[in-house]
Amino acid sequence: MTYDGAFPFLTVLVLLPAGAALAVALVPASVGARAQRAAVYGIGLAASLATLALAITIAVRYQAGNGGYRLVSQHVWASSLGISWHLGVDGISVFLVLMAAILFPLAIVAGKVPARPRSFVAWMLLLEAGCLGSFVSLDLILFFLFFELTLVPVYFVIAGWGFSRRAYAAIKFFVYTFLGSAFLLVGIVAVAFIHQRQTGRLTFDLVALSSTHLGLASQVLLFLAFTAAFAVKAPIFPFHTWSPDAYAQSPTGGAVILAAVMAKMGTYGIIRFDLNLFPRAVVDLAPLLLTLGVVGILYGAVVACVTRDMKRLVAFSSLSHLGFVVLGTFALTTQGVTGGVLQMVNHGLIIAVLFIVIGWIYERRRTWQVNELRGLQRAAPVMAAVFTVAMMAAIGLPGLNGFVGEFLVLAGTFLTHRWWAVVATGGVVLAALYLLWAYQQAFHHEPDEETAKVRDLSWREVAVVAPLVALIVFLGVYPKPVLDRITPSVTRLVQHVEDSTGTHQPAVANPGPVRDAPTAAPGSAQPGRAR
Amino acid sequence: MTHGVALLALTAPKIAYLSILPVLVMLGGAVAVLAASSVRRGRMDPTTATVMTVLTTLAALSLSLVQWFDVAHHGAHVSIDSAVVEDGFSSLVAILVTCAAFLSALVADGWMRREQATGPEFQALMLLSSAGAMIMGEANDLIVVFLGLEILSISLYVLAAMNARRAESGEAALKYFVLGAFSSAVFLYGVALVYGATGSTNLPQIADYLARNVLLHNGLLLAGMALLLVGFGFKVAAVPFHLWTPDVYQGSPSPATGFMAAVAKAGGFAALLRVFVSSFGTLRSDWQPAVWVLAAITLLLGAVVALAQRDIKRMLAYSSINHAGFVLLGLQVATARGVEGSLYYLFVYTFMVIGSFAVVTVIGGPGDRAHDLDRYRGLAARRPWLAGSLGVLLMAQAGIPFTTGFLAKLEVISASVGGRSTALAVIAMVSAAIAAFFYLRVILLMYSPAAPAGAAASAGAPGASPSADGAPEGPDGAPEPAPTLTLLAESAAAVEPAPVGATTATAITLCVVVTVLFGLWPAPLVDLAHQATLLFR
Amino acid sequence: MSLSGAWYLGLAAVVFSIGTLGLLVRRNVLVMFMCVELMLNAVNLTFVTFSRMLNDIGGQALVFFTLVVAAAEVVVGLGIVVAIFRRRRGATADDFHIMRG
Amino acid sequence: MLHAAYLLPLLPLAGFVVLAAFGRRLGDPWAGWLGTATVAGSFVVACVVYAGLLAKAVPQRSFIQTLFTWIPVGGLQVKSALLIDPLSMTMALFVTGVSSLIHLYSIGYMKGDRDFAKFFLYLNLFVASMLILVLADNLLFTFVGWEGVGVCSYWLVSFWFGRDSAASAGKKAFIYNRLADVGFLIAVFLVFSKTGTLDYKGIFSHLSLIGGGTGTAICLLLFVAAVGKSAQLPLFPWLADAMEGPTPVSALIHAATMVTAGVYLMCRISPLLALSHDAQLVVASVGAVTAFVAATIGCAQQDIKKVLAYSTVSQLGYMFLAVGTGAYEAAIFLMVAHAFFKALLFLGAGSVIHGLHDEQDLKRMGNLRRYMRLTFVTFGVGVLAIAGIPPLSGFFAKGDILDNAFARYPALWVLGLATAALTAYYVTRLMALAFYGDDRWHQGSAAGHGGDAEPHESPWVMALPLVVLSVLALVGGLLDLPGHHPGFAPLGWLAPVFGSALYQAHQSAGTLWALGIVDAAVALVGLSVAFVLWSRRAERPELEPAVLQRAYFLDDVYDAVIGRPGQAFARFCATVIEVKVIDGAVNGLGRVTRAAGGSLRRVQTGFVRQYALGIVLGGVVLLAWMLSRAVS
Repeated sequence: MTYDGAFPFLTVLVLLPAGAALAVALVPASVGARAQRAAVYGIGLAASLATLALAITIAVRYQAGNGGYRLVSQHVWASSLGISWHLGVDGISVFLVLMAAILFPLAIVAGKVPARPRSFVAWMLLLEAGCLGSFVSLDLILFFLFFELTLVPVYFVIAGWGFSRRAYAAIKFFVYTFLGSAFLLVGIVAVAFIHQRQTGRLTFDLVALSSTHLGLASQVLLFLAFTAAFAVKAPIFPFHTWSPDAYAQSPTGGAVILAAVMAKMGTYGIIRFDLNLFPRAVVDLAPLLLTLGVVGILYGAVVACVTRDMKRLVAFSSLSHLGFVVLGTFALTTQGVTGGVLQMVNHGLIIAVLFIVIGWIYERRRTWQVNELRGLQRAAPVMAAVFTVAMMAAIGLPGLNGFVGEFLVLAGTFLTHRWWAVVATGGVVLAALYLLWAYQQAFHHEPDEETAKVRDLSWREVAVVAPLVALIVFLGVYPKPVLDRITPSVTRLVQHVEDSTGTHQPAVANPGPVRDAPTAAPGSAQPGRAR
Repeated sequence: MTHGVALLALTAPKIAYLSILPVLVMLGGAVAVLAASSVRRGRMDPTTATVMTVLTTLAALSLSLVQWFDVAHHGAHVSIDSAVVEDGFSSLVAILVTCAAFLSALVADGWMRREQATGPEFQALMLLSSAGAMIMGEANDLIVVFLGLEILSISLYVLAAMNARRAESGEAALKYFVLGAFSSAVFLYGVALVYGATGSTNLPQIADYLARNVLLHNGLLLAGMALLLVGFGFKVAAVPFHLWTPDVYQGSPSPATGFMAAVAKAGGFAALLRVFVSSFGTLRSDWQPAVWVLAAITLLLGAVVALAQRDIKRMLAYSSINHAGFVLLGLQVATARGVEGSLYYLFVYTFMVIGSFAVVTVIGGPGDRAHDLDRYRGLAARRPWLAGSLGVLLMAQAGIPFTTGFLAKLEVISASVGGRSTALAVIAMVSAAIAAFFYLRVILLMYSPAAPAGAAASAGAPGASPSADGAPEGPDGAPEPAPTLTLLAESAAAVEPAPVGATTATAITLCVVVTVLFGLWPAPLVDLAHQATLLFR
Repeated sequence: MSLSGAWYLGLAAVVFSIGTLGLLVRRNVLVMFMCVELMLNAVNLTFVTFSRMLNDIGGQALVFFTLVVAAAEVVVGLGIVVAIFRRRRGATADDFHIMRG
Repeated sequence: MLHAAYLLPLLPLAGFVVLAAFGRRLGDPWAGWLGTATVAGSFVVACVVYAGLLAKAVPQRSFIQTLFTWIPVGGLQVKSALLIDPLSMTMALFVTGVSSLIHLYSIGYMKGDRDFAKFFLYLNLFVASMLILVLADNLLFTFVGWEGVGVCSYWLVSFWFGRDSAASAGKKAFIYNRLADVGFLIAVFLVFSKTGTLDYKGIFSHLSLIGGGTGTAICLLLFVAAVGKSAQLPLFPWLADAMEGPTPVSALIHAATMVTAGVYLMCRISPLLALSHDAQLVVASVGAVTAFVAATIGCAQQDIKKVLAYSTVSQLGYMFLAVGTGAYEAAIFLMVAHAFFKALLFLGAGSVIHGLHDEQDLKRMGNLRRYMRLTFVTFGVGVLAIAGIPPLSGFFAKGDILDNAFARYPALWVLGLATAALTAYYVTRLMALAFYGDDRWHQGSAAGHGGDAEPHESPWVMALPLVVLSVLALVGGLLDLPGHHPGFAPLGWLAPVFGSALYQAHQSAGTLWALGIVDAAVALVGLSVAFVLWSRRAERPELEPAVLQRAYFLDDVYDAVIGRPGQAFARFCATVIEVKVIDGAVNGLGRVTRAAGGSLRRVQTGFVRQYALGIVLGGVVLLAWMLSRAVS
């Protein structure tokens, strides 16, 4: 682990949006509503774009190498508590950071809020700080801080700009996730103390803690404690019931971030912490989690098939898609985990587009009930095209990003847990079933007279989704630069699990040493070009 | 049984005045305030009383700090024939209590102006009971603990009754008094039994005695401990000795409630920790399970019953019970880390709770009556700053990251887990999640559309046109006005009468600042608590 | 034959219990105060007994503290009662239950 | 020359991109011309590469062109690369050729459609995907094309999405294909887990790693995918509905190219298939049975396009029969020939429909030979070709297949022969109903088309392809004269691709002649019977039983067995499990907690003496517990 980079990229990455949030909050109301709105959105956009630029720089500077942590910055924060400000990225987190950084500016401008723009933008920026922070934290408590911090802005965004049942949704979301985190906190502390008993040093540093020796029993317990929080956050079946309410009730911007970024904090947590800290338990409980993943895939899809509310439908579809991430993660093969990580990014991009478009449909028709919409494609072909691309990516059409992730996950799972993979593949069919059904209902037929008046996407709106669509296609056609950076870290992680459990993935999955050290260098400019 | 003889030789005990100086200053301040009021004609106006109190508390605070550094340099030492001890622990408690008194004085000032209350009693009593709490903090002898307890309590009984206009106030005072007197009798009986069993009321001597000989019949001692626990449990509002708390909190004048919640808990826990951890430490295996159960039910009941409250003062009372449960976590493990955690928790809780009740005082309005939760609907539109502050303080109590509240929970949780009481830690966190629900409910109320009066105002908020996107559709599909949810003032909504006085504003601001600042920059306070425990004698 | 200390302790315990019981069963606030006094005195008796048994004068000294505190308590208690009863006539402890739940 | 191969998919793709960007501005007809030009361009490229391949010596006629690494993860290294060998080039040739003709035809057919540009957009994307499908050098890259053509067919079938039926038909086609693709994916996983690679060359060099059982499994899984794509039993219902699409689409996708992808896949994995006789038997029988069943259905259809659709299914059945018998060349031969005459028939039907202003019901046609001579002639050629009348292409193609079947699975041969008769029957019926008898089109049509207007011949852009295709259908037989001369007979050169020998080769010349005569005879019988029956009368209900018209009620069966129960189950999950059980548990927990708070608060009676009691009780319990620990 090297302290490279004199410039503390990650620290700035986290603090920049937070500072911007403060700045936005301090814009006086006295300047008048219009000027205030302009100023607020100006600052918000500038800050989030600056963050994006920083994130791109990080992604470009990131050299896979042996897959260790990069751009590490470590400072004492509360010594007697053993908490340190320890940030770093590796292949697993770098693209999640990038995705989040890309989505926030879009989320801020995609759904302009009617009232009190200042609070909205401020909350969103704070949320960005929280999300980025939890993706780059290498200290468990620090991670927990950011992980919990995100609840507050989301809570306020849902409760403040949400729809009719926002209060219920907001509190349900908050308390449910808070309850999950309760176990996480106790688990974190427990790990730290077991480590302290062994080494006499109290620390919450992930790198240090992953060398802790834990008995199987304690591993299982701690694993469950950690996973409780992550399963609720992701959400993983059957801990998902907050998500349809939260997604459906929150405004576009909130829904995008909730589904695209925050959901990943759950699955990311599993990969980053469970696999690092409790390999034994992970291996032993893999069948359980795999089953939950598969059930989630099928169940989410089945329920989506009869859901008339488009936002809820997308919520269930995302339950289904996150099932793939879980599946890949607990397959514990290079392909599976890599696919899982990639799938997180893909799902983020796809679902963002879906929610943004649904938001625009609502702006135009004041509804997102599929059976109240007809023939949108005739009235708004461009919107239909955008939706179609995202939909096909979600269905897993080769050539779009969704397929690469799902294929890797399934292929990787098939190596170690054949039948789970086979059943999960069935989910692929169902995805087509409900999405095409919804599309036919809302976009096909001849439009009714209200829909006929609907205007197509404006240039501003096209500009908002264009980058996402471009990424969806790019990652589908040429995922190599991304995969080349993810794989080494994943291989390292899988290696860690295997070393500490004595298990081995099939030879075909990863014959010999990682072979991409040379290929990474030429590809290193790729993400820069990609964005 | 020979050490009793030593007492017969009448040698005046050596007195290290620095140890008791803060207490003396507080007592002196109280007397001075009373004297000042008696020498002047007519009732005394709040300003003088407040100024004197503030000066007194600041003086005591600085002296406590001096004490702190004295301890840091020369180490802890006892004084007055080891009746009181001066160590980091006691100094920190003194600092805490003086801060609480200082803040409460500011809050009380605003309250008195609004109620046109005059006279020095409020401040004087506050100073007295603070002195009591400080005594409990530095008491090194069960009897001194008892004295401190009584000085603390008796003043509080009267403080509870201070609002002569409200019947609740009187009722609260009566209940508090009857039960308080009862519990101190029980406590005293406990002291007697311990004395009987160990032959001394002096904490170090008890500790030595228990360390040196194994009791053949420890029933007496255990009974004594049980009774002491009852007495302390009453003071710190641990279930099932909490029953007085909601009524008293609700009935007392709001500033008094805040003060009570902070200082009574601080004093009670200070003595409780010292007695049980340092003196009865050797018997921990006997009392730990009991405390385990106490803590568990305290945590859960506090959180659960609070859900059902409509009156914010009652709600905060139950939440304070929940917090007491958290502090008990630190006691239960009976380790240095546990004591540290409890201390830190008490310290930061002081600011949270006084701040919260300061806001409640303001919202309570003339007569200090309006404490129904509905009063908080749409508060953010009318009083953005107040709502914001209360929001922060409640979030902190819920344990949201980057506030002291979170660190406090983390401290005690770590202590508990470190002491292998993981199950208790889990219960605590679950109770915290439950508690989060009612804190959020208040916040939601504050930030949801205002009651009809305020609704008109918030509808005029910029861009809140019902047709605009994001404007939620009501159950009937008709768009309802977007709720006013803000960090700060967004809409120039109708401002309530009775603006926040400068003093109260200062107090609230201080509380919020401390809560957030040391949440972001935990090192100082955490180390303080850490030091205090290292210097724990 | 001379009574052993245990008898005194027993007596004290009984008195203490009587006080407790009285507090529980009697409605009249003043009587309840008396019961508290009873309990305190039981404690005093205990202290004295122990100081005799332990042959330690300190115990008897403690009694003085107790007496003083008891006196102070009564003063405050009566004050409160007076303050309340100025408003309402002949109330009993059970009449005070505006606040509940 | 071979290195130009990458242009094959690239040109149509470029066309797609340009159309996506500027299609609207180009508009009618220039968008169409652009699309046609790009596809024609890739046809030229195909010819060039073909020539390049021919120039090489027989063993070296295989060449891999790597474009870029697609998915590199650990041991899984998937490249996007093109495999240029006789098989893929044959496919590429006829795909690009037929496509360019149909593009041309569409310029006329789609004239004035409001989404004219979008039509060619999809069509170009389809051609690109199809070329990727046939040229890919590994299973996964093939799958890209496989899915690409699937989604294009979805878009094109539901092209007129204003019509509910069209939208549903497109969806149905896509779903059926996805269903089958599960087999494809699982097969891919299986192959990877066994061999660690996905390129065909790699797989075939690791055949030893694939045990018999696994081999069969892989073949059958891929066959499942093929069944879906090529509309075989039991997954063929989607093809008939797919006729909702514009006729050129039916001609290109649902007759000439996409539906043959399944056959191509089976031929592509022939070395694998050769390992497993069980798999071969399954493939052959499914093919034969499908051929027969579809043919029977074809005999009773009223919609001109539906007849052709079922005939396509039937012909594809033949091809699988061939694959199953190891006669891969015969399969490819029929595929190519079929591409010619079926495209011809569809385009002819299209021109009829066009001429009759979107009338598709055979019962409302008749006597068109007077009005549409050119269509009549060309259509006739197609009919004779598919009916298998020597010396047209159909005769030779079908002949090869039946010969092999006769040699390998005699039972299936019988079935095939019966199918041949039926084929001749239903196409002739079609011919008769459309072009003979008395004109029935101006009996007021229910659909309310302008039925009374005179039928008119189509413009030259539509006529030209008809002519070209009819010529190809005529001379197509030359592609594979009995007895190969690898140098000369263009299809003979496929031999090196397919390891397994042809059973037909072991037959004596006499047998072959005999079989040939039988085929011809059967065809003539079917033809004449149909002509006698249908050229005068249009109504023979006894010959059109509902069971055939409704395609053996397969749709209803699926709906009853899968559709409705599935719906019910889903609704059960959404309304009961989700709401009552899972969310119910969550909310229930909350409700219980609050209820607990509500009841516990009642302990707080407000009576001070009860509080005291509480303290006492608490104290007593505490005391008791402490004393219980007392040693004494």
